[in-house]
Amino acid sequence: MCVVKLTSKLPFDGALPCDIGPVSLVEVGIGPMWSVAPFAGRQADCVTALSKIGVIWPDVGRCTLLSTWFGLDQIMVFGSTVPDMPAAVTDQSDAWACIAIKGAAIDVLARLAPVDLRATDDTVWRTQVGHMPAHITRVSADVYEVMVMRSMAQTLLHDLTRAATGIAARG
Amino acid sequence: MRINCPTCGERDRREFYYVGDAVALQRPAPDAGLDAWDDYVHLRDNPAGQTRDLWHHEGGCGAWLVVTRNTVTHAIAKVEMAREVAR
Amino acid sequence: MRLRDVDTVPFTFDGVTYQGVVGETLAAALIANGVRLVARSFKYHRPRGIMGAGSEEPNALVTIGSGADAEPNVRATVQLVYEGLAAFSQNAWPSLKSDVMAVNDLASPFLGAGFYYKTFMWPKPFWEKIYEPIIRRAAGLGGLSGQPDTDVHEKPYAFCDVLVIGGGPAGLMAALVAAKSGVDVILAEEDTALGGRLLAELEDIDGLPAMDWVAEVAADLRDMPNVRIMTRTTVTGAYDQGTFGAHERVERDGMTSAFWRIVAKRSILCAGALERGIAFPNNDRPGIMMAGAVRAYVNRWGVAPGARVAVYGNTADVARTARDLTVQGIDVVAQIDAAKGAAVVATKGRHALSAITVLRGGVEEEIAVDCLAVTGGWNPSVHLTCHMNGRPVWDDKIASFVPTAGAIPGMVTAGACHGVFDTMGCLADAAQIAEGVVRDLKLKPAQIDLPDADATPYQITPVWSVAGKGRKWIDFQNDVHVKDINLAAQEGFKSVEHMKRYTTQGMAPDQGKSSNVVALAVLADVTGRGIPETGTTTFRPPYVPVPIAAMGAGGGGKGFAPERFTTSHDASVAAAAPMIEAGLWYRPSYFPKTGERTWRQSCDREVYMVRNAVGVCDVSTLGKIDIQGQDAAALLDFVYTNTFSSLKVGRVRYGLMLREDGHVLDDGTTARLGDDHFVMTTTTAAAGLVMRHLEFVLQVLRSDLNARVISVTEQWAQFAIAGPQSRALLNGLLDAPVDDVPFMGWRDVTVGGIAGRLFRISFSGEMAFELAVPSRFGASLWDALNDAAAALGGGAYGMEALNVLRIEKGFITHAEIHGRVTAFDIGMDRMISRKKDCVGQTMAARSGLMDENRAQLVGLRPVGAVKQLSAGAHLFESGAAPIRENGQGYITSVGFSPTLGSTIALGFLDRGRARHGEVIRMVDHLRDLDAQVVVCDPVFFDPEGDRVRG
Amino acid sequence: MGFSGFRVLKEGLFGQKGWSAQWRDPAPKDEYDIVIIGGGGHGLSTAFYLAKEHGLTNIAVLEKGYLGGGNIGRNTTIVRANYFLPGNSEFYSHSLKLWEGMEQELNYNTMMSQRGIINLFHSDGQRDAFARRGNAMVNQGDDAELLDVEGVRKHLPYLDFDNGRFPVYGGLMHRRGGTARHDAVAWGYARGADQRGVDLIQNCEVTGIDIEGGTVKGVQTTRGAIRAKKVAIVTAGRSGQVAAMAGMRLPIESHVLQAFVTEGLKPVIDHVVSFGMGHFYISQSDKGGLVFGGDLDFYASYAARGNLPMKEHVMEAAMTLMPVIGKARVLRSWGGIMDMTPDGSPIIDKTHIDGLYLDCGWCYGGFKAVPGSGYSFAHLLATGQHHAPAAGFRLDRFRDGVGLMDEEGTGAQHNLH
Repeated sequence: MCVVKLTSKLPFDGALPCDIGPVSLVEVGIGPMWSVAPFAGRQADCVTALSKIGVIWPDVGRCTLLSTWFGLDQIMVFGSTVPDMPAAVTDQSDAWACIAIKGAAIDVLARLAPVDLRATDDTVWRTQVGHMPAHITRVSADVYEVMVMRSMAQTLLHDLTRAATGIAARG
Repeated sequence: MRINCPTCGERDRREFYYVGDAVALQRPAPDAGLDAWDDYVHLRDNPAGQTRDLWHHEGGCGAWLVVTRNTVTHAIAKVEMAREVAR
Repeated sequence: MRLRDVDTVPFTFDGVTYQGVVGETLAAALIANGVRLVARSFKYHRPRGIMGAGSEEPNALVTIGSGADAEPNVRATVQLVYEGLAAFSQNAWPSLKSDVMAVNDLASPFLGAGFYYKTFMWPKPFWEKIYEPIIRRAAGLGGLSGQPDTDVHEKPYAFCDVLVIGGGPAGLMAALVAAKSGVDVILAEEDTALGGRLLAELEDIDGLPAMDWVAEVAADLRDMPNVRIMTRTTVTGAYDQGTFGAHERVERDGMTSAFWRIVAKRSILCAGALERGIAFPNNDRPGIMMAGAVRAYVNRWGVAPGARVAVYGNTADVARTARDLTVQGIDVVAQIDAAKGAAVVATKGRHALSAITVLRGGVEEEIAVDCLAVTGGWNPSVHLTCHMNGRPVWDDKIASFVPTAGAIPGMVTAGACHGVFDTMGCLADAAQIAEGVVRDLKLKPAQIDLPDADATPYQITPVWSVAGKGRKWIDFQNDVHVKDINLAAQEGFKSVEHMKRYTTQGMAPDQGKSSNVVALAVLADVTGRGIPETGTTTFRPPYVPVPIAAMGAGGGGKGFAPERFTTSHDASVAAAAPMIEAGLWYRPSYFPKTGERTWRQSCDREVYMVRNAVGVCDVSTLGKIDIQGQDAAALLDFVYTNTFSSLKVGRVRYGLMLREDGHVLDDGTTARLGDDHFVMTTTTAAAGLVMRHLEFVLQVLRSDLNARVISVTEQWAQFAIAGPQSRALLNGLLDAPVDDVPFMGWRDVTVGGIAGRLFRISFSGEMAFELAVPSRFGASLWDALNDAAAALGGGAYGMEALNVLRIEKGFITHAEIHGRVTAFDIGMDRMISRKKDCVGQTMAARSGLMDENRAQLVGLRPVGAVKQLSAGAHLFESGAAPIRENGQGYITSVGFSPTLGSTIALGFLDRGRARHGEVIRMVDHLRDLDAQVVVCDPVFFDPEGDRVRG
Repeated sequence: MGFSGFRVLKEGLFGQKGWSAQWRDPAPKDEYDIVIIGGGGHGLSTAFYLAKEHGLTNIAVLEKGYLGGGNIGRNTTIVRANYFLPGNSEFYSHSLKLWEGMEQELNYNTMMSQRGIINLFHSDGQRDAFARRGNAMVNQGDDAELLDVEGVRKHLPYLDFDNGRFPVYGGLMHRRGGTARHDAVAWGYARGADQRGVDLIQNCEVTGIDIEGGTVKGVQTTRGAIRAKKVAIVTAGRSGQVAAMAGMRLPIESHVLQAFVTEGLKPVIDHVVSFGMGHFYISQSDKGGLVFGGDLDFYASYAARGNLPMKEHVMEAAMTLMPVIGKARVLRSWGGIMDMTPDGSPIIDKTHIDGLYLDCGWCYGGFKAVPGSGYSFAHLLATGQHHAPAAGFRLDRFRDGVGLMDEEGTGAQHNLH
């Protein structure tokens, strides 16, 4: 029996970071990430279960240090394990690709996402970036993170680069 | 066109998928007979005015919505979560 | 002639070098250089000059630049001059001065409105061959370069509380009130500068030049963080729920435009008004201009449109224009007051106006002039208020149309577009309107002291057309004159829409901005109706024409749709596999080996390899949906025709899904991971559709079911390992042997310590597995699988081989389940369980969907001299003529089976299941194939399924 | 009074004084043999063929606005016979033949221009589907050719063959397809019907349908009651409302389809071209405007106007397929109301009410059907028998599932066809 050694590869695998004019794009390693979708009527139990390991249940459209709202009845929890709870839980660690946009982040995303990005820090959106389903997080006024499906990582880079190039061209 | 998703707030039409009349909420029993099923699958009131239709916030939170909307003016009177209407 | 000392740069028009001022409009620069003739009209190729000073310009359309970047139909009145600007006239050959197509003008008596509907019908073939090509070449204005657009276009979104459209006095005041009240404001202005009409008028505000006030307010606004001023931005369309389209022209290197999607809670339209002309004989000669434009050229741009100018019109603007010209020392030779019955009844000058004939008090007088400034009054810019089907209403006081209140939800109008024409009135109106908007947004309006401005009331005596010999042009762009409208009415085209369509009035690039009201008035007159009952045609978006490249920004090249790459993509490319689009994904077609010259050689080898050794294939593109919950099994029972609640944990089952109308939606396998936990696979093409369908079922049809679904497609890299050596390969690769995994079973496995899942399923008919690991290990596992396969005499196989393998087994794809197919057609109607309800069950039982005569899935093999079969060919009885009446079916999939040494095909044939063994005819007219084929079972290979069970 | 080049010359010399109204403006009579509700392309052609083919002239066409004010004057003017399901094939084939003789038949230049249609495909699977369609067209006796990528390049050298997201694999060429001048078609049929004695009554809105004992007796209108032996509903996007006056629910949902035209340009596109991987089709009018469109806005609507997302999608498709038209400026966009059926194919049939007939459900393919629909509907109205090429357009096919004609294969969701 041969022993195979599998090596891991990040979605952007060396293509990042890069700078375009005032914009910097940096890959964000997602790490272990779990989708948690409480079964009908059981969200309170899930909130309690997660709180025991120090994870705060995010409000709709918000994120916390170890969790982020991800859609109807669905959040993502970051961390190596999740407790047993009455919820559908799946491993999503490898399903998404994430880029942090730094510098003119709002201007970049205003060219790609049809949402009003005027918001407080830790606001998140499920929306589209270009033609892709996406999850956007406002980290700070100048830093936004965008997640798209892993297979679309190259297109995210393409779209962000194009948007940043347009901004850079305006001077 | 913008739709006020009860979960996400007001969002651009491009985030939503449209399926048609909210007739789907009244799915007939399997043995309801061909006329009832023909009604359900094919026939439509198709009003020039207020209608209720089903949209999916596919590019957002994933909720299916019942939208009360005017087909002449495109004014939207009400947006509800389909599963709450279905209950 | 220039009225001021300025620094200039060279630019060219039709190859002649002139001097212009950077930032002024091309029209101003041409006027400064005494260029009068700038264009030829659309139909009659009449010589035309500059008429206006804004985006509504009907005449002065030019091409900017040459080569790939040539841009046709640019209004000289909005194009800014820069050093080296090269502009060219259009629609003239060989030159603007001597345009041979001007012969059309001589033939004009025969070319009246709608003449082409009455002729060019004989002989019949002449239309496409002779008449139409001539007409097409003569028509059109500018030409495209034939090269791809290389400019940069952006398409951003913007959000605000209040969008103020127009930066004239009303817009500035509205923006100021709103901004000072604390709301987020976007002020969009089409011009390069704020000020609107004030840019062009000699007026004072608070005792100082009006532009001083403009500068002060603009500075104020710029200082506020809640204000965004967008100049050079035309709001082009008003859409539902406060959405607007706006086109911004950014004139910097490598950047030309942005198409904005602006969302506003409220909007204030301060779009001003457009001046209209008067239809008098030969009113189209170069040098005849709108009076407001003449003032703009003189006051704003400091250029003189003529040396001897006459002014003609029916409002106080006649005197105002004369005054402004006189101030600049320009000779005003006549003021012709149309309100008092005076009229211009003739004009002279072929390429430039040289004289006019004025009729006053019954006396005609010819006056030598080189410019005639004309005003017929002002039309409020109601256009945007009509974009949602609003109809403007006639206002007798200003003899024009004003917006209907509430025509665009959330929009109010202020200033000239609201029918208020004096500056003081505009400021007061805008302040009041803006205060209302602020209150509407539940805020307290800031109090702004109104400055003191011109308050001369607007008075007008409507004058539409005057008597006299010669054509009185109304729509300059489409060459429509008074007689055309009269002829339309005479021929029964009396409704305003009929008149428009018959004469083409209002259908040219200016959308009738300069002609609609006059045309209506003329139509009302000839039909004996009033203007209000004659009605208007509809203004449609965009307000000004928008380049396709701007609204389509980002769509060019690869930007049209996302590209999806599997984790094995780079390795496949490195192996020289041609990558083909499969939906949004890219998948390898085949993996060529040294010495293989055609794709068929590679494909045949790969098929042989899978049948005899082992092949590996990336199947990550198939949809994978995780389903959990106490009702997970019930959900599956409801969406699949067959039963899943009876599936045992550790096992996998094939399922068929229907649409509610009873036709097949998709198929795939679903594994039971636990009592309340399943993972479903879908086809690549239907992954998104099935996900939406499951959510639909859970949220709409069966909200009683307690289950959750989520896509895990992207989490897993999944590879098929197929062939008699597949188990050996896995036993050598995985951390534990897999001998105990039964056909249609699955196990948790580890690969080099990495947790994965192994499914024993087969799409090739061989013993086969699918191994899934988290995607980050996909690339690495793919390499390992290739190495392991190579050691066993196998390797990677692509889509071509996969297709042949599945055809040999009669497995269907969306080539077969193409949306019109029922479970009955593919022989799976027994998979529709009658013990439970499922989507599509009832409608699938309709008589038409279960008819024995329907086309049914069959296999086909060539039996005659022609061995080639083709997908898309139709089937007929042997010896029957290949015509529609004899059609009995068609071929969906074709492949060459190296296993059977024959081309084989799947197809649908009327009553096909009862016709196995029959020889029929296949005809593909398009590929010139006519073959004898025998009908057989769709499973060509290993019908007992021994191999798959090992 | 006939139209001819000679008369155009003569009238030109005499100040155009001799032209008379192209149709009368009659007041409605109390009673007609047949009342046609709807003065659009299909209603007018129905009236024309009733008069011409069946000698029936005691007919009124009731139009609530102006003749040809609906979809006939709002479409992208494409004429073709490139369907592949039996039932559609023979109908559109017949309709195309009528197009080919239309100008002579109507003595009206409708500018039918058989410049050829090329439907592009972008994968092997699409090629096979188009081959199947093309073979059906040839089986029917119409023309079709399968072009490979080089064949496409010869005709359409301006496409982006190198950088597009979905490379061009080839195209299905239909040489007899093309375009026509939409308004002229309405006017030509109107003039022809009027000349044969049909009353064309504008500004006459039907407000009720009189039915007694299961038999239609006439209609109520804004210009009074009109008795009729037969009533024909030909009201496209408004079919649902009109049928509701007779107590019927139809298998129709009305949707908005947008269309676009650019400023006039010198000739650049000589064919009708359609993109296979997004919704986009384009041709250039004789006046030089690029006329193009895409898919429905997808939501039910009677607004006859659309929103930005579909506009942007259409323009983005244009940019990936033919970036050479990037600098062309869109002059005007508008919308029509499409009567979408569950299988995307139309309805020409009797109803369960004696004397009440239905011609609707043309989805967004009604323009090319104008002559064929009028011809077949006239046949049904006059003889009580289905005209063979239109015999498949039964109203009850949805209920029983027999003879569904779902060319797109998208199923019974009205907006997906």
